[in-house]
Amino acid sequence: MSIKLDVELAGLRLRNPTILASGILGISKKILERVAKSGAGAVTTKSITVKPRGGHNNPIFIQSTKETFLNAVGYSNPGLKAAKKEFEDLSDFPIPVIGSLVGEDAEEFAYLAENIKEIGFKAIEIVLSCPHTPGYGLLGGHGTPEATKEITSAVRKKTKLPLFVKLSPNVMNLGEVAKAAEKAGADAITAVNTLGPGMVIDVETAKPILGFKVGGLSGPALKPIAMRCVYDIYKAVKIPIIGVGGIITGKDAVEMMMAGASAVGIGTGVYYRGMNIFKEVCDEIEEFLESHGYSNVKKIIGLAHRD
Amino acid sequence: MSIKLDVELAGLRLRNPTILASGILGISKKILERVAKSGAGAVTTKSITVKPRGGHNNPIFIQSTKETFLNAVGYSNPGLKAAKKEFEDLSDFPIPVIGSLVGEDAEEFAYLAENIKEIGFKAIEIVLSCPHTPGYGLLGGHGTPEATKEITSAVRKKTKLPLFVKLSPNVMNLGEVAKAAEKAGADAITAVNTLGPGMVIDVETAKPILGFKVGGLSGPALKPIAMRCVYDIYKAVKIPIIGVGGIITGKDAVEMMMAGASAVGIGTGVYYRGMNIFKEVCDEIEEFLESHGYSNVKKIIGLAHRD
Amino acid sequence: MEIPEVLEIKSVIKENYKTKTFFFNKKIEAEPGQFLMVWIPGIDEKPFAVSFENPLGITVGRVGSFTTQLLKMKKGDKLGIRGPYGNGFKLKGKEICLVAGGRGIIPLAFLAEKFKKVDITAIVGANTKDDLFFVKRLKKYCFRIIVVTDDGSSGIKGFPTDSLKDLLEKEKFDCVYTCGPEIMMKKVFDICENYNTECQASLERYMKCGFGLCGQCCIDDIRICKDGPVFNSKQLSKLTEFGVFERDKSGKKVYF
Amino acid sequence: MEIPEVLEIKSVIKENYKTKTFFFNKKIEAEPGQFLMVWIPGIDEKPFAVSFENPLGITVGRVGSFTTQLLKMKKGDKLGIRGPYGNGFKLKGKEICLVAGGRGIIPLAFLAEKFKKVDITAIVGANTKDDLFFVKRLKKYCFRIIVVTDDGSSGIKGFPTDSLKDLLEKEKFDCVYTCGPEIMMKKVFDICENYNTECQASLERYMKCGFGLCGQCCIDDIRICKDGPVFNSKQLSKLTEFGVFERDKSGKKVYF
Ligand SMILES: Cc1cc2nc3c(=O)[nH]c(=O)nc-3n(C[C@H](O)[C@H](O)[C@H](O)COP(=O)(O)OP(=O)(O)OC[C@H]3O[C@@H](n4cnc5c(N)ncnc54)[C@H](O)[C@@H]3O)c2cc1C
Ligand SMILES: Cc1cc2nc3c(=O)[nH]c(=O)nc-3n(C[C@H](O)[C@H](O)[C@H](O)COP(=O)(O)OP(=O)(O)OC[C@H]3O[C@@H](n4cnc5c(N)ncnc54)[C@H](O)[C@@H]3O)c2cc1C
Ligand SMILES: Cc1cc2nc3c(=O)[nH]c(=O)nc-3n(C[C@H](O)[C@H](O)[C@H](O)COP(=O)(O)O)c2cc1C
Ligand SMILES: Cc1cc2nc3c(=O)[nH]c(=O)nc-3n(C[C@H](O)[C@H](O)[C@H](O)COP(=O)(O)O)c2cc1C
Ligand code: FES
Ligand code: FES
Repeated sequence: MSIKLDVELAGLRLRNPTILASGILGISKKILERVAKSGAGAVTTKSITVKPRGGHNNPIFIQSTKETFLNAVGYSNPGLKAAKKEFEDLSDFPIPVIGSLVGEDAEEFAYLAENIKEIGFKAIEIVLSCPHTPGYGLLGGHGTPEATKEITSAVRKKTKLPLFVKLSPNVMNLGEVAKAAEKAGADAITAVNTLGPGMVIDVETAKPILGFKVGGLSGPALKPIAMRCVYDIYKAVKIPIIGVGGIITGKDAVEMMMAGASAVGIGTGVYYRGMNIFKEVCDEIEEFLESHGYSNVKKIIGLAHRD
Repeated sequence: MSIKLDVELAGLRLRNPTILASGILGISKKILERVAKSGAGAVTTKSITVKPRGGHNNPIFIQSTKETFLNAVGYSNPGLKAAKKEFEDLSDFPIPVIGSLVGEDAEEFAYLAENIKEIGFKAIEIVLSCPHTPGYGLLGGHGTPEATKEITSAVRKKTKLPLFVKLSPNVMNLGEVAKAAEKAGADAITAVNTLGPGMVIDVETAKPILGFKVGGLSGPALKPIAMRCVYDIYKAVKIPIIGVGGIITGKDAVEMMMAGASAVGIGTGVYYRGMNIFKEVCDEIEEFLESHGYSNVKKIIGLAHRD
Repeated sequence: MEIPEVLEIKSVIKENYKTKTFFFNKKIEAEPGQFLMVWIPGIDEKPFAVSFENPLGITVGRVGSFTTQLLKMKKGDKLGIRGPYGNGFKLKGKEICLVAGGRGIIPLAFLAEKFKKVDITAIVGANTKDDLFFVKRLKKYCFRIIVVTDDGSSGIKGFPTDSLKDLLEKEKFDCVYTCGPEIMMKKVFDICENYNTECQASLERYMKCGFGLCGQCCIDDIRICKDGPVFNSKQLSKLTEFGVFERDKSGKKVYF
Repeated sequence: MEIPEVLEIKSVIKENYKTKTFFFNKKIEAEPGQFLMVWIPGIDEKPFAVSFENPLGITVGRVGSFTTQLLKMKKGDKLGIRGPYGNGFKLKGKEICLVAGGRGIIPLAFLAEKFKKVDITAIVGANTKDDLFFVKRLKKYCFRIIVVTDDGSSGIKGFPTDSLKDLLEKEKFDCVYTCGPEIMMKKVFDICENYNTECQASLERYMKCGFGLCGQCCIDDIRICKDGPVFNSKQLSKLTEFGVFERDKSGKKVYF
């Protein structure tokens, strides 16, 4: 049996459902190319802001327990102008590159969307969900249905690209937030960003370890929470979902797709399995499909919602 | 050097800062006595509702990843009348027993507080934070500062016992919620209840495994989130905090106390280390204090807030 | 990992009009008396003793709604299995006696298979002839089997406890193993105490987590799921709730 | 676990007017070239090469605000250490040459200690006499040391790259190991290519996570922290950004 792994995502065709999540590695075109060679179906850039940002002091990323990491990168990135240069020519890029954008308000988001037009991004992801950067995401009040609607609408007006809205697992009424995004013109939901934030205190010095003291939680332990979020969102909206959070194995990906995801984002998994995780997860998905008599990965999407 | 482990908690004297968290084991006086023998400083009953509740269907408690469990017990308990019988005589109980109460609204909470007066509970804990029981906690809208104030005030009027309010880690503005509880007369904050909820889907059958489909997340991976919650609450209020969530080792307990907790609750840790966890954690705290030159466990409370 | 592993039912054997054994394509290692949590996906999950270990098999008797649904399962259907949980019966000496009441025979038949090298006498009690099962299975491993029915429709008319008393009048056993209705087990234990004979009983309580956390299955300060389900004479003698009451799904006491 | 372990400083040795070595009460095993992330609690965290392994020691030169604060640390103060991270220099052959520029001598002195069984020639470059350190340490393990300063205040006046060229005109080495300013390393590599000599260089980029996830330290499609920091000739020859630009804390390109 030949197993089909390609999926469709808001008009994009992905050779397989694995996507490099935003913030991991995505600093340059060249490193994203390496991730593409490692088997990803699509890649996401680090989030781009209008102005360059150095981000928080180090440590910006630590392991809080065996299965959790905390990060408070603080959206370090060289800014819109540098991003346009970095990604100016994506014509030879083998898979879709998703441009992650983050602003402080609807206006800034819209400005970014309008100004990245020259870049060959195949989709835009707007991030309304960071739990650890003042002025942005949850700390900017972006987690509510109202703010989501406002920002998504503003961006929608400025771009024809497929528009993904990235949500936070902290919000309880996630279905409503997703609905607000859908109504405002989003083409897909990315769920979820990091959780929390959390904190680790060094007991020798009684000091929080992260430079920003608190950071968003990612890694294997995030999976059960992300799973519920995707499950809830699938019930609430018709647009496709990219399930992100603790995906490490093909089995995790299968579970996430059964919850309702059309594709899965992988971030912290790169720590546990290296860059080859994309290829390995695909192989494992394929094995699962084969041994369970599915000919096509699309057949498992949302399966957990059947009675 | 002789190390002092006893702490004071809203007028209660605990021989050590470890407390059995609500919902674990606490079904009967006898099993709580065994936990006391295992070294706990105090124990909490399973949450008591007015009417008996069978709770959700099984599985009600599963391991979602190595470091996380999900539970959706659904507040199974034989109800107020049976609880009064079960705990009618606590005069010979070696350590304080905390009665956990849960109702659907302020009136029901107040009714419970008034009616458990005959029982020898040394404190009352009201739970405003369950993420997986319709009508209660977060699903009953109890997570807001307003609801917290209303319920806490109503209970305060009915009891002179030390009153603990148990909060959810899902809420972002936890400082405000804690403040609302403090203003309404709470004597301590218990932070946190389980997180999420989360979900695990069995990929063989594409079915959520928990009887209630979703459940609150506990275990080691909850610790970084609980840590941040306690840290935030310590900044916001003057009343003491019981830090709960992922405490497995003495080092975890020390970290939690440095974040601001006066005592620590232990739940899922019993899975990882058995009932002896209370004694073992105390031994480890003592070792830490001794090797770091602290003569008294109280000296580390809130240490992470010093500059 | 405390999570059900979903297995396909490989074959189903009818033991009597209300009892079936389900076999799975899996081997496990278990002590007799240990149990599994069996999940009907999307429905509920309940405890069942290990009945066979290679291939893994459970034997289910119809009681209420869950067991009724379970008994409808066919070859190819999928069930989730967690465990084995709890401790098991421990072999003591060379001459032992089993006292089974109703579906209490399930872990005891498995015990006989595991302890087959010693001399086993089995007293098998049931309400009536049609309720009997596993007698043939036991015959392979026991040198003597005494069948007892309430109505005398098979074997001796009466109660297994009477047969035990008769035996103990004449013989000595190194250990008596019992499983069945709690009232029966309590009597077995009392008789054993009278005759100064070691006893091991496998107790039942309403179970939820199965791994010692939820507290649902407590008897006195003991968790049946984790500290039991098998207890020896010394332990049984300390249990004030043994034979007195159990707790229902809510934790409410239900007196026997 | 990717989290700093907090260690007490056991002793501090002044190497020169702006360089100190800090020793900790701990042994580690590391390859020369591997590095640690060093956390000043509550302040910041930056990469430093392993300088000694038993007891663990790091050697710090003053550059900007972090190193200035680090250099103020005293015996008994506490620092957090993560690592060792990255790969290390690999021993190749029996006659090797080290080319150190400035504080590039730190991992190379550790290398000399680890590879002391082979014939080592060391070219040590510095701006001026006062900037030199570890020359004595190197003497223990090298049969020949060539000191080069920009101003001629010690040893030969000139650049280490000139000395390397002179040597390679007359002699063959199995491998040249270099660490120092990237422009110097690029020249060392080019010279080695010219003389058909294998080269290994330890590169530096702005680092944050240290374990290959954040992408901050990339050069081309390589993560210095995880795939490096040491690269051999074959790898170096593929790097289009080597000697051209690095990235600052935000990721912005800064050309050399
Ligand atoms: C350790 C142990 C091993 C067991 N082994 C077997 C076995 O091998 N074969 C077998 O047929 N049965 C076994 N049982 C009993 C079996 O679990 C019950 O018969 C079954 O749960 C009844 O469910 P129901 O919905 O059909 O009946 P219900 O109508 O729900 O209940 C009937 C009675 O079954 C008991 N029961 C119900 N739910 C539970 C529960 N979650 N845990 C414990 N008891 C419960 C109660 O006494 C209840 O009054 C075992 C029980 C325990 C505790
Ligand atoms: C693998 C590696 C090993 C190193 N080993 C040593 C060593 O053994 N001894 C030593 O003294 N120094 C070492 N360094 C350099 C050291 O990390 C920098 O000197 C230090 O970070 C400067 O910080 P600052 O705040 O004092 O200076 P700043 O004023 O912040 O920066 C001065 C320059 O230092 C570099 N730098 C600053 N921050 C970083 C960072 N996070 N990662 C990498 N480079 C940075 C940049 O080039 C910057 O322009 C090493 C660097 C790397 C990458
Ligand atoms: C180091 C790090 C940096 C991140 N930066 C961003 C970012 O810039 N923008 C964003 O949308 N998400 C960011 N995230 C969140 C991830 O994209 C992802 O949603 C989250 O980590 C959960 O997935 P995981 O468990 O697979 O890591 C970051 C995560 C990590 C670990
Ligand atoms: C099986 C289980 C049942 C619980 N039941 C209750 C409950 O009835 N009332 C309550 O306030 N908290 C309940 N909790 C939450 C715990 O008291 C505790 O807040 C949480 O599990 C986090 O701590 P831990 O990581 O140490 O388990 C329950 C937790 C578990 C695991
Ligand atoms: S069934 Fe949960 S403790 Fe025994
Ligand atoms: S420092 Fe983060 S990838 Fe290298």
